[in-house]
Amino acid sequence: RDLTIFAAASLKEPLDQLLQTQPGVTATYGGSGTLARQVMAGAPADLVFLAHPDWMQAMDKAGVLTPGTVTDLLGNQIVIVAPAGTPDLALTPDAFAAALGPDGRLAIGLTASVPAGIYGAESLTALGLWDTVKDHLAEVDSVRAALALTARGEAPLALVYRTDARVEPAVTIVATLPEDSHTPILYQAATVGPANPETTALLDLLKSPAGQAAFEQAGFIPLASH
Amino acid sequence: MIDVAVTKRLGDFTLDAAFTAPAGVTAIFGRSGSGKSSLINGIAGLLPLDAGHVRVGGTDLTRLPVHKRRIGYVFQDARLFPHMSVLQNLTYGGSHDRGAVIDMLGLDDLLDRRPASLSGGERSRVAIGRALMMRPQLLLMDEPLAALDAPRKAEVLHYLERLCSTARIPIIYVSHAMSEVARLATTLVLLDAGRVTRAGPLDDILSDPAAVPLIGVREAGAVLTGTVRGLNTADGLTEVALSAGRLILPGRLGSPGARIRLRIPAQDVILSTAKPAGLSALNVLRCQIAAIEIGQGPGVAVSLVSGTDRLLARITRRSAALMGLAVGQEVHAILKATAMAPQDIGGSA
Amino acid sequence: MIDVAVTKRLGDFTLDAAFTAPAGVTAIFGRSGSGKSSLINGIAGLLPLDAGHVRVGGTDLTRLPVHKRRIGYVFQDARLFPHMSVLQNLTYGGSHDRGAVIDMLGLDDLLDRRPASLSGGERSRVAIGRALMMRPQLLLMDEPLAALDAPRKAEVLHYLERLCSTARIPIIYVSHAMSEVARLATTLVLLDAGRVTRAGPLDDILSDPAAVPLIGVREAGAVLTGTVRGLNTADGLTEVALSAGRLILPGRLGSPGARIRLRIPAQDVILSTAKPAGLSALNVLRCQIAAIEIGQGPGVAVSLVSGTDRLLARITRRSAALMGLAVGQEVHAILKATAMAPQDIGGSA
Amino acid sequence: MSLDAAAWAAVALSLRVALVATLLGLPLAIAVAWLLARKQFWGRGLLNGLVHLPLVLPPVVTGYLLLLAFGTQGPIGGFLRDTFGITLAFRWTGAVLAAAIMAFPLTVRAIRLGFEAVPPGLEDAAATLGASRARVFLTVTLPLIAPAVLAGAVLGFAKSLGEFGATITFVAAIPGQTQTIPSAIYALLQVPGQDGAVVSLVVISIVLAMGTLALAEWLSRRMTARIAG
Amino acid sequence: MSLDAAAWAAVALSLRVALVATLLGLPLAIAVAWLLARKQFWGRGLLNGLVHLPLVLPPVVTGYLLLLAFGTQGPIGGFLRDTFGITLAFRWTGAVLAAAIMAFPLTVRAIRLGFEAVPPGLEDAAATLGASRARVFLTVTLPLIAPAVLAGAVLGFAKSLGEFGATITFVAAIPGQTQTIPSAIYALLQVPGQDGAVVSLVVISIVLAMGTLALAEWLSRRMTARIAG
Ligand SMILES: Nc1ncnc2c1ncn2[C@@H]1O[C@H](COP(=O)(O)OP(=O)(O)OP(=O)(O)O)[C@@H](O)[C@H]1O
Ligand SMILES: Nc1ncnc2c1ncn2[C@@H]1O[C@H](COP(=O)(O)OP(=O)(O)OP(=O)(O)O)[C@@H](O)[C@H]1O
Ligand code: MOO
Ligand SMILES: [Mg+2]
Ligand SMILES: [Mg+2]
Repeated sequence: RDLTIFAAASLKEPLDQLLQTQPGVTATYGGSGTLARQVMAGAPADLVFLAHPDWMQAMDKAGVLTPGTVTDLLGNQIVIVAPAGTPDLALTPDAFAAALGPDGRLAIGLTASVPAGIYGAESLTALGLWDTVKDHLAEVDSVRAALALTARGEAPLALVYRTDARVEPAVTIVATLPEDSHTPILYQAATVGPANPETTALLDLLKSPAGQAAFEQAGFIPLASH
Repeated sequence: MIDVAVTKRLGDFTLDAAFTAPAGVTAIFGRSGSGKSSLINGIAGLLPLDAGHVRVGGTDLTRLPVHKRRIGYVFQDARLFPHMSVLQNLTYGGSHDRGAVIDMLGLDDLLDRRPASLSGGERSRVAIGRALMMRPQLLLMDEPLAALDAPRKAEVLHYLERLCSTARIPIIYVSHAMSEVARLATTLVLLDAGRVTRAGPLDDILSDPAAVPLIGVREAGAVLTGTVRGLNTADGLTEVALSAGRLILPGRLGSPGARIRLRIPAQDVILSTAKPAGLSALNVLRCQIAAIEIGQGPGVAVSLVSGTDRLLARITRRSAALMGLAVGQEVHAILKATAMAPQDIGGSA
Repeated sequence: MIDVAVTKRLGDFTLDAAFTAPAGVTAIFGRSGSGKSSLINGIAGLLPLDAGHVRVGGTDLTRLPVHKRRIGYVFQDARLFPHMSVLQNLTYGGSHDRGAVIDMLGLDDLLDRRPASLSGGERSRVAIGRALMMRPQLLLMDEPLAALDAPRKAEVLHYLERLCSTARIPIIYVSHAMSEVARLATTLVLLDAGRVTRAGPLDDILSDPAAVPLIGVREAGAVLTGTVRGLNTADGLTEVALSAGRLILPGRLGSPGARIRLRIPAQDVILSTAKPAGLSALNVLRCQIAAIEIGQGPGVAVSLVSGTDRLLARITRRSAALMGLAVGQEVHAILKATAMAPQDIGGSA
Repeated sequence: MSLDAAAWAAVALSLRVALVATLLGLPLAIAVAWLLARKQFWGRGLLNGLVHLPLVLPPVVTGYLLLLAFGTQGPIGGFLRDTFGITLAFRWTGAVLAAAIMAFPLTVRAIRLGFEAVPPGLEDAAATLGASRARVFLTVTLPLIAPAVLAGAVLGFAKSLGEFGATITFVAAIPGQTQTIPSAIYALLQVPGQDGAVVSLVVISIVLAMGTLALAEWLSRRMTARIAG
Repeated sequence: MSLDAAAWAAVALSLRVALVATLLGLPLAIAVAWLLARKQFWGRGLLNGLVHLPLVLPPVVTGYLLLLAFGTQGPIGGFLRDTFGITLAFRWTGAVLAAAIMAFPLTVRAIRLGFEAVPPGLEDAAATLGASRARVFLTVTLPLIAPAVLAGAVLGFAKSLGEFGATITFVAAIPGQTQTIPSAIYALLQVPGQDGAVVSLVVISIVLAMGTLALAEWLSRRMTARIAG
């Protein structure tokens, strides 16, 4: 039987790579919220793998997940990027104000909904930077769109995941937001529907050292340990 | 038998017309804007009526939808289907008498063309052909010949006459040209400002001096029925017997014994008190003056009786005075044979 | 002075027509599909020409865009602007003679209406008014009167005559009705299958027995010019002097001294070898027979000379034989006064 | 071009979805356009609004509404499954539905303009010639509005090719099943360094669109030429 | 309704953006529709394709292309800033541009159908009456295509109200500046438990659309009535 994984779009590259060894398993990518709603509406997903725990909880409460299978798989870091060649940025209001200038913007995922935006807002608040940046945000619908704005030089700064920043040559990481300034970034997975050996095996694959290594190579922080 | 009553308000204009007519051709005559097109739209079912009825040959069509009425309609504007060839247009409603219609209307070379490239007259010929080929139970024609040249007009009129007498299809015919009307029609309906001012047998109305103002000076005249006596093939003239005399008319008008209709416009009649001699006009009828109607202008309408036939002559008031014309007097009516050209001579009624 | 040459292929049809005409009215006469509309479209600049030129009054318009030609055009289909009121339509190109035009065409009650609610005749009246109000340097009219009733037709013709003689606007007039053409036109262009078969002064062509087949039997006839001598107000008749005689005609045709044009259709002329007496016809002219043309049918065209005027009579072959007519013989031509109704009597040329 | 099998599958699927959506949507679009252009009835404004809704709402919302109604748990979706055994959610047939609905306002508008431009007298003339309403419609009205129908179909087809938000929300982007060109582009955009593949897919979209447009122009010119004679 | 100030600001902004996009886009749409309907020229097919492109491409791609061309670093964006001091990126004006471009194919198509339905002889008649090309266009052609222009404007306005993908990619979703109703809805949809607010915004969208449509129908009926007499 073919298996389908519904996964957050940011996981596409390493997950595709991992699944090359798994004929009969396909992955479908999308925004976490969209995927969660689809699964709750009966989508043919055997496993969900999202970028934020909130929607996992919502699905669990709705009873579509196999009870007790929600697993923390990966962590990530959020960083500030600027066009390549920009020097490092201190996490102080003055430094941010200077970097943004009078009408420069900080590109960021929607702070109310896109996971990177939610974590970012939380962290910037904790660091006392929120008041400096809150009127200089350019909120977009995905981390990739935020990255593109800085890569194109439209926004001097962007708040993105380390995993995204690594591969875009047009930007450079100028600051890393401390992990204790926000709730831990958690990529969780769970199987869907009644317990079933095949889906359990798939979840196990993601947890396995080989699986974790694939993601680590892409910059994620492996959290699953046997 | 056609029985029509149509009431309809259109803006400031009110159409309130009713008439009955026997089989044959009924002409609707009236000035521009008098409601002729609206009236026949009502008959066709294209104009929803405020009140009224439409009966043809005893069948009540009032409640029937347009396409079930089997009423052919030649519109004032041709309304050809632009996306169809001439042939497709022609046969859209049927293809009765296809060859004959195409021949008569000279459409042979046009069959593959699209309406957009046709001339004005070609378009109206196609529109006529289209309505004829559906072989309707009633044919409405709204100034169908206005765009046709004289020879074609004559041909179409001739065909319509045959259609009406052989196929017995009643025709309602709207026209400004009394020469067309008089040739074809048996019944005349005069329309003015949406109302019927006069309706009845054509002959009665045309030869009634009192109707001259309604019809127009140039249009008044008698319509007579005669019997073909013989044809002189050498000079191409036909002899026609009337109730009290004979006429020599140009052309082959039918085989001996055939009944034909002749229109004699009032203004083409010359009166003479003496028996004329040495004239090129071949036709002289002895008549008695039945009435003299003096109009507003310089003319006088003189109503004449010859046997059982009635004629109308229009002469100047000065001539009437000079000749001392009086009711009851015997006079000679001179008619030029050539003046009755094919167009004014109808087939049997 | 109008100088036109137009060459254009349209599908299988080739238009290749050239003519020159003096100021005044030029009539284009030809069967349906002979290329009349295409020819005047070429003159207006609406039909891009394969070759040719258009010159009006010495100015070469060939290369000018349509809107700079100042050529008024009454289209065969009215082409009113549906989104404008009648008044807006009328004044779109100018508002010269606004009151007079509205009056003449009886448009007063229609000014606020939209074209969609007009009758066929009302539409063509608006189209005529619209072209007149722009006061063009040349007026093209494509069967403008086909949808008009007789009284309105007479009024419009009268206005066009005045326009042509007082405002000196040359008119090119397409029509199937020779009575309209003869009344208005000074020049006649006969078109057949896209080619000009005859062009020249109207009088010459109409009174030429050889042109009868081209024009049609009913349409042939002479056009004479006469001088008004006096008006009898009592009986409403006008006396007109010709080169060798006088005619008594109905109506007020002008003040004494005015020159007027008279059309005398060949078929309205009766010939008599003896001097007629006791006739209602008031007009008798002494003539000499100039030529006798024997046609295909039962008719004979007799060409007559009366003073310097030329007349044409059409009589039956049988009459010609009975009367023993011969070239050079003296005869009396009888014309009915009422037969020359207003429509056939033109103003001064 | 640097495209993998999944991308080519997306191209094939997009074409199939757009084609089927356009063809299936057309009859209904003609019917609705006819109603809106010709009839006065209670609820006409509502119908008009409903038709335009997919244009006004963010596509994602339309996608959710489709999911709610046509999902296996939804009232219509459940009915279709139980009665006809048809499932739309997460199937290519669902992508067809999403595309058809998103394209619907465009198609209806174009066709409606066509209906409104039919010269009024021609249908009357056909009726006097004995043609029933159905025959008048098929032989006179429809051929006369053909250019507008074609224009509507082209708009709809183009929109169907480009539709993303409603489709991905309703049927997700399951490779080979529901992943159309736009979803494939979206997925590729999430992956760093895939710009080449994105450009390839964009170019393919453009080529498809240009081809369709050229075909439509040619057809339309033929139709007009036939009318011009 | 359970909406905060930001949501109401999004409503106001959406209206403004849609209105300005529609009005600014209209003249160009008329010009392009005229070219496509009436002229044969080299590059006509290309222009036609270009116009349809925003329909065919996923909105995100269009947004990205806009960013490349009209961003402050882009060739056109740089020129506009240096020459006229106009900045589009992150401004409501940029949202207007995105909406106008996304709506353009719809508007052009409707208007083009209008041009194609103008009875051919009327413009000729106006020319014989001495009207220059410009006058013919303004007094005859334009009034005759007014219903089609209106239909195009309505389609464009509706599309502008609903546009999401291109707008958020090009100008982000800055509350009060570039956050339109669709961006607000999108954001709310991504958060569990915000369905009430989503429904409110959707209802507002629908009300706006229905109002616009009703107004347009009324205007259109008035125009037709004027022609009918
Ligand atoms: N595009 C075309 N293709 C083929 N034939 C054409 C085309 N356009 C016109 N014709 C033909 O050219 C001829 C002349 O047309 P035109 O309209 O000039 O005639 P007309 O003399 O005005 O006739 P009518 O008196 O009937 O209006 C007609 O026979 C017509 O069928
Ligand atoms: N919707 C309308 N509103 C106002 N008046 C109208 C409307 N429709 C028609 N009329 C008027 O009704 C009258 C009759 O029109 P109809 O077309 O029947 O005339 P007609 O006798 O056929 O004239 P014609 O010989 O000029 O074709 C006209 O004066 C016309 O202006
Ligand atoms: O309506 Mo969209 O912006 O093409 O998915
Ligand atoms: Mg009429
Ligand atoms: Mg013509």
